[in-house]
Amino acid sequence: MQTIIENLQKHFQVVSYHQQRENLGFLIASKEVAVGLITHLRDYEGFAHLVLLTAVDWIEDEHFQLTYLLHHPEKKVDLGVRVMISRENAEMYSIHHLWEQARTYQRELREMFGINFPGSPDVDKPFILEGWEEIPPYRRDFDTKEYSEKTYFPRPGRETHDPAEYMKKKLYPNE
Amino acid sequence: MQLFSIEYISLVVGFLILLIGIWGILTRKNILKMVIGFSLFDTGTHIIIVALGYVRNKTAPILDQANLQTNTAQKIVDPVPQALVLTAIVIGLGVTALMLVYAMKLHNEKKTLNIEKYNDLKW
Amino acid sequence: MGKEYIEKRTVISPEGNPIEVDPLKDYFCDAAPKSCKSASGIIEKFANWARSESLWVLGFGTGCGAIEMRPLMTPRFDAYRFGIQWRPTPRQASVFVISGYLSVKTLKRVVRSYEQMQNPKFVVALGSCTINGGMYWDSYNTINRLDHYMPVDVYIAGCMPRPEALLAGFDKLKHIIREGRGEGANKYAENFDWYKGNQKKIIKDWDMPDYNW
Amino acid sequence: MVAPIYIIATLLGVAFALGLFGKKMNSMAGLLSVVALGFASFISLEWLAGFWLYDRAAEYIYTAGFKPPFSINLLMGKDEALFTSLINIAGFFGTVYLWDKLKKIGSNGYVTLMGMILGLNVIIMTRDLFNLFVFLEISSIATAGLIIFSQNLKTIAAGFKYMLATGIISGILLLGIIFMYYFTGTLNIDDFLAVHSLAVKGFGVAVFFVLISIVLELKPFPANGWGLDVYESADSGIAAMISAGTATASFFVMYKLLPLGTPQFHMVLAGIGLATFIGSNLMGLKQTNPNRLLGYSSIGQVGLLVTILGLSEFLGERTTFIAYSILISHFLAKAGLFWISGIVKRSEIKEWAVLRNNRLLLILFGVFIFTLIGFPPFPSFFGKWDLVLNMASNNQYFWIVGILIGSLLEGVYLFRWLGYALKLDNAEMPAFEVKWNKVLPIAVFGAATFVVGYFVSSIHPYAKIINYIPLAVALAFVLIDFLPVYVKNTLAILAMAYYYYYLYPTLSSFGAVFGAIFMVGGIVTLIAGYAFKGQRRGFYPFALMMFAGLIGLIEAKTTLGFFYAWEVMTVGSYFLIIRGKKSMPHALSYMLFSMGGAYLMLAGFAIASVGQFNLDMSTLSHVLVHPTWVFILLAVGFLTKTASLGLHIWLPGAHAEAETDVSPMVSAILLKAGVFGLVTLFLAMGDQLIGGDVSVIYLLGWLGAITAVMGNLMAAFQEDAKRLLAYSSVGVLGYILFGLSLMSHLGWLSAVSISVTHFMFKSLLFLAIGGVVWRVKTKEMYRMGGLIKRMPFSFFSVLIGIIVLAGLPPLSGFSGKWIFYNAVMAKEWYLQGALIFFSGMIAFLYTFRLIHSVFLGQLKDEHREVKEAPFWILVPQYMIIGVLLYFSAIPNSLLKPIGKIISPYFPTGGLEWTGQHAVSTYGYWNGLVIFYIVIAIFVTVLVWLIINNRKAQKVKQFNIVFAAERPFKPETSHYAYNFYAHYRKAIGILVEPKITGWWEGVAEWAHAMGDKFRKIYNGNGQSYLIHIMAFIVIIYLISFGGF
Amino acid sequence: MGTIVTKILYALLTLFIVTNYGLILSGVVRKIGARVGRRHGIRFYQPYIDLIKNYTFRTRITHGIMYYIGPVFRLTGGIGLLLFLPVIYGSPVFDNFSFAGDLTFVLYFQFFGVLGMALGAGESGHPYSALGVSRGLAQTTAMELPLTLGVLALAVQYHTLNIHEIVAAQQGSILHWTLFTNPLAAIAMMLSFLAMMGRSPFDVVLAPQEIPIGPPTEYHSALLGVLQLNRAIFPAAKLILFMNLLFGGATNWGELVIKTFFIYMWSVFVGIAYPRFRVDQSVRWYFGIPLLIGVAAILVVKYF
Repeated sequence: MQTIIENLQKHFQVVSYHQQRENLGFLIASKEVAVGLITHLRDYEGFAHLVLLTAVDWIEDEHFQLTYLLHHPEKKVDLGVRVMISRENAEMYSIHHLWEQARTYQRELREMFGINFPGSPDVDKPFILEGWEEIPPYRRDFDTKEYSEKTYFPRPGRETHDPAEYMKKKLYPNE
Repeated sequence: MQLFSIEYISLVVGFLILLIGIWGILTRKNILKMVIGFSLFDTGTHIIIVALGYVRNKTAPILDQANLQTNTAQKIVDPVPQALVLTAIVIGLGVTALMLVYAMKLHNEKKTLNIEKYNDLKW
Repeated sequence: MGKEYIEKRTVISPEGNPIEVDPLKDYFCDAAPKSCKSASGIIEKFANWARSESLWVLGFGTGCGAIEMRPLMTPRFDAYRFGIQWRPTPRQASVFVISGYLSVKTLKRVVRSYEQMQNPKFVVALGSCTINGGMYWDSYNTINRLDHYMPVDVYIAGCMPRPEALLAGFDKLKHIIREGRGEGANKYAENFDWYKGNQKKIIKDWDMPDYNW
Repeated sequence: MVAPIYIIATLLGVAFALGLFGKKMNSMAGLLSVVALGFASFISLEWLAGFWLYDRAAEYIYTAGFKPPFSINLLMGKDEALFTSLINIAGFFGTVYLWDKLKKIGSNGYVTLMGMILGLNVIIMTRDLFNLFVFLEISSIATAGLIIFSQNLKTIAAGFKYMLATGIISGILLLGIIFMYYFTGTLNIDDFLAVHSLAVKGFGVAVFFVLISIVLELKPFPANGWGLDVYESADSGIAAMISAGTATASFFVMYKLLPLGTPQFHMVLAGIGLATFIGSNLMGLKQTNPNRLLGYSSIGQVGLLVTILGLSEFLGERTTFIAYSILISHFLAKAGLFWISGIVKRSEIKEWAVLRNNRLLLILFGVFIFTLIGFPPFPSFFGKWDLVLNMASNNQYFWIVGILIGSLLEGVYLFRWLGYALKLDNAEMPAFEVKWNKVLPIAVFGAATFVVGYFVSSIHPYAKIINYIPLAVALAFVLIDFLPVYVKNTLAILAMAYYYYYLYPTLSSFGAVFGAIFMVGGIVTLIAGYAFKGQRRGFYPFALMMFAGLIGLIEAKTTLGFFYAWEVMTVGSYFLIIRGKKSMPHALSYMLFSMGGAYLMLAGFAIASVGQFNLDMSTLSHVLVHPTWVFILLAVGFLTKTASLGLHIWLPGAHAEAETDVSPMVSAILLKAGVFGLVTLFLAMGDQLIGGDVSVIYLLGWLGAITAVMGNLMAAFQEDAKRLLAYSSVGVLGYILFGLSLMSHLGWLSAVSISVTHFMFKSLLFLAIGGVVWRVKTKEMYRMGGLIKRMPFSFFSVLIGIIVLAGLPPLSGFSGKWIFYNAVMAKEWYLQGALIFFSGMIAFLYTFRLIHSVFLGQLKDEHREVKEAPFWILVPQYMIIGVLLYFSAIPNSLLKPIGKIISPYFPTGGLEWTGQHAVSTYGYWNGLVIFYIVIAIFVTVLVWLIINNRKAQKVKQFNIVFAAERPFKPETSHYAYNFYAHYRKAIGILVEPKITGWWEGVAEWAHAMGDKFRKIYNGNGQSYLIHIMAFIVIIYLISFGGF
Repeated sequence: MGTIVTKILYALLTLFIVTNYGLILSGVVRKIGARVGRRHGIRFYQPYIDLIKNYTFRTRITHGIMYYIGPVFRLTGGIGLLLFLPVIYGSPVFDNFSFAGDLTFVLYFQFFGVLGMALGAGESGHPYSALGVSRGLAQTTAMELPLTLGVLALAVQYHTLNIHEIVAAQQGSILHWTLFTNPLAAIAMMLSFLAMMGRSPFDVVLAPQEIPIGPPTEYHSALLGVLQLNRAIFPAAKLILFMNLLFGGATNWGELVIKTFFIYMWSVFVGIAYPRFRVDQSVRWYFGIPLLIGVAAILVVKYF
């Protein structure tokens, strides 16, 4: 693992590397080098399998964190490549040419987070939501509760409690 | 027919010339040579015709005052082959002439006389 | 976007004339459902008895509760003995079991299937999700109240209800039918505009006729 | 009578006179030549008339006041008169045709032409061998002279090769002549014939040289490369002269000198001829240049004529008739074809589609091709018939086989060419120039083919009793082809109806049944013709010709009459089939299979005629020699038409690609001709045994059963609706063959009743599907669908049609199946019977597929507004449906009369009828009661359903349960393509096109052989000379070397 | 006139008995199947309730005229087949219309309904309907071949195609049954019978309850009711046919019930024991052993 990272650092500017487990590590790459880096990992280092591509909305930092999780089938190690992209005009280069299945992840991210992947096939087609008109629902500035209450005729009489408080009250009413 | 008699020799010679002619036609590539072969072939034929009509010790079948009177038929050779050969020579001439015209025309068109070059039409 | 199949288009006939095809109008019957009068007296009673004893369930696993329906057919619970059996097509089924939460996307299919069933038809809704959204009550994509979208005859509470509860629910349904209260189809037809309005409110990409015959 | 010497005098005189003409007087010179040739033609024709009409005696013309052997003499006999007439007419019209070209060349051209015609005339008339040589040389010099006027290098090269070859050949001739003279002392042919018997040893060699050089003049295979080059490159007008004139004259010389040869040499001659005939036709397969193709054909035809001469010992007194009828056909057709080629000026036969721009030339082209191959009513038809018959009566089967194979090969390339001309795209081809002086000769020759054909048939003892009126009526429709379609259609129907009315009283027995199928069927299908607009040119003559042939089959009293009618029918149907848009290759294979079948029949009839006193059809019942072979040949001949397995590959394409109303004609009606033939054959000859113990009919029974299964299986896997129906015809015809093979009352009852119902349901289906195809413009079933909404009437037709086809009770199709089951039981052919039953099951597969994929399922967008099929296509359908329903309810109205017809031949084992109740040995069946009961149950159930199912909501095509989704497109929701995929997976191996592949292999092999053989013509003049020499040596060795 | 009326009345009587028998039989068989699977199973009269329920639907749709009359064809085929068979041997009452046609006719007539139904299903426009029909027809063709061979062997054996006479020839002793006098033909026909009944392993045509496939996909309400009626009558008629051909017929209703029940159970047993064939597999299977047995049956009766 370490040797791979050392190799990488010869070719790419790797911002930081964080070894989470013996067989799992994460590194952060900039948006521009990320695709080249992943290509390199696939073609030269043997990370043949794209495990997943997902995103996290760091609304406070005003960026999305994309995670490409790659798997090395021989060495049985996983390497996550994290890319930070801006929330404004969220856009990332597509990697569907490396792994065909990436297009599905990218369609999902496009729909749920509003991250665009120009050039990815069918990226603009609805994925799960049919005819969604609001801001993408996985963005943290989208208030699902408010939306649900507005849209889905909530049945009156429903009470909501903080589980910890509620259970405490219920189990130890005297305290 | 006796060996080494004049008609036999001329018959053999005629056949030889004929065969040479055929050999020439079949083996030479040059059109002119083929035409020459053809002429030889013709000539050989003519000699054979004459040879076949020859009767020893008789004269040409030209009827003049001298031999018109007595036993003409015994004195002259068979006149028919003679007549035939004359016609044949004329025709041979005509054919050769036409062949040469063809040869000329062919040469004018392609500037060669090699028969093998004139195989545009085949199959 | 992605809905070319319901847009009007022009095709060329064999003679070379252009023909305009309006998919929604040309491919689908656009008649509205009508409320059907029930027969009178003993005949209707007899019919209701037959309907209640022959519950043909549409085999459509809509949510996670579908997993609870399979044991019903096993020797242990054996729903057959109550005249319950599964049918593969809505045309032949009379009971629609909504087995669990419904996302908007599933709801659309459910509505279509429901409308393809023939009157009288009954809806059994399973689990808290169909009652008030259950644990997904504040989700951006899960409906809260099924009865806003189609008439529900029986709710079976639980998350998820066990097969025993299901059997009890079916028994309840039988009673309802026998008492002549299983008129959900008529209710749907009578309040068609309201139901349709609710459905259309959340199903944004509406690519079917108002009523799927 | 003008003395024949004036022919020579006129031509020679004019030729010399022309020499005096200056350059500016070309028109004058031309006119003079034409007049001279016209005068020459007049003289020879006058003589011909004299011989023919007034029985004049032949006349010798002596020159120079002496009698032979001291002078040259000429003979003007019947033959000479005929041949000089041909030569002079060819010369006359050839000059008219070549008018412009000769005018450009100037008077020299005319001189040369005169010389050539003169030479040919003398060649024919002279009785002096040397004179013959001289004029052979003169004509070949003249020919070479004509060729050299061309400015084209290729032509000149070809001319040079021609010169070389003819020079060598005439040199050898001269040698032969001089030796003959040497041995006999005379040059007169008549004298030779006199001394021939006491010939010395060397004389034989001399004669050999003379004869072989004449043979070489006739361009035998393979020593004929020089001739081909000339044919290809010379101007078409000149090639026509060579083909029609020189070849004719050379043939006559051969004819004249024939008695000189020994019987062995005659056989060698026949062998050479046959090798040439087959060889050049085989090589013709690969030709694409029209003139070279014609050259091959020309050489082949001359080869055939040489064969006939060589076989004259066998043919006896018929030699003249046979040789002349074939020669004249060849003369007219080949001249005509070369002339047409000269007008079209296309060097690829594929470009001949341009010929369609000129209707007259196209018709003439067709006429010439049919003349050449020997179809009636053209003279060569009768020639070939007599040839084969006479050879058979001498047990010369080898020659029959050879001649028929050669003819078939010739048919391949000629019909391919005709197909190209008729069908290939000619949109971008510029029209060609047509001048009257070029068309006139062709038209005259074209007309002459008919005149000569009529003449030939009128002097043939059996041909003259054939009824030519139907054919004449059909041909008369060519003249009114400009009328609109409804007029012609009405006339055609009236003609058919009148003829049926006229014929009806004379029809009896099976003739009545098949007469009804042919004539009533014809009328019914013709009604659909009203649906067509405009003129529909070229349809009615051929439709009526086909029906004329079919009628002729029934009317035929003699085997010749039968064969004549068969061929007329083939011609008519060929043109009907080729009318379809993509039917060119299918029409070709139809034609070739028909020709092959017809030749087998010809051979069969020929063998059957051996030892008979006449050609009556009844002679078939007491065939004296090889009855088994006669039976097999005729049966296979008929089976080609009924498309039995192995011979079926022409059918699907031909029937599927044909027009809407042509498909029922060819599929429902025409195929019955084969059935009629089989019926006739079986009745006349009974069963035959191969090797004493294997029954042919038993084998045919198996063939029928397997055909039924395979035909139906292949139908089940078709995507094309009409092709499906066509394959279904194959299957049903297998059924019929099987039924006939049972040779029992019930078997025949079922076969004949299926013949009748097949005519009805197949017409019905083809018309209905044709009507649909008419509207939706595609034949692929998966492109249709849901059309029941748009075409309910057509749907009902197809519904009735498939119920009858599948043999489901209560409709009349079942009667055939029921009888058939009983027949199988009686005959104890259980396994075959099971196969037939299985094939009936498979019929369900394709009938359902047909009706589902076309009418049910999803309606396509494009077809949302299609209209019901045209009214006039529906009319015959509903007429047929009416009759079908009547037969279903009252089955004995159909079965009883047929039973009565069969009874005289198979008296036992029939059905016993009580009202509509039929009883056989094994079972019973009451069609009427069943009909009533089924209808009663049906109505009851329907009423019950309607009571229970009122007020159903009508829905549209996408209102279907689609697993909670919705269909997106009709195309993706219509299950139609590869409908029986699983079935194909299970038993698809049975329907791989192995038979088609085999036939294709045969065709490819023949083409490859032709291609290989023709490589010997390498274009080198010298090689050609070597061929000639080698040919002489080999023939010499064969003739004298004892092997 | 009077005879016709009595005939019709007798026919209605037969129809009534056989319909009820068919309904009960299917219920009982399902009950037995459930018991084998250690279930309580349906009530034996459940088919009646289902039938009534289907007739009491208030709405229905139609895809067109052929769709509407498809079930009519089907039921006509079923009733017709029954009425053209002699049901009880020697009974003029339950002979019905068997005087109108013999075995050949009966064998062909069974396709009358099949074809009509297929057409009706086709008009619904549902691809699965057409798919089911295509599978069904393909399987039928294969299945018919051994059946035909068997029937022919029977006809040869008894020298008749008349069902009456075939039954008559088997009277007297159990050993006179075709099953014992001509075992090969009987085996061939009984193998074909499996596919005829449409039970596993030959039930891919309908694929009941699992995937919405097969011709009746779009049928519902009273249309389905008609089909259900046919599903009671048609198998019963086929059972009677096989009973007549192979098992000595029946001289009274009791005998008929026992025999047909056991014939039916044969297909039930096989169905429970064997999993489903794909269509191409079943086609190939029928072209294998059953076909050979059929051919052997023919050869045996012909040459021995």
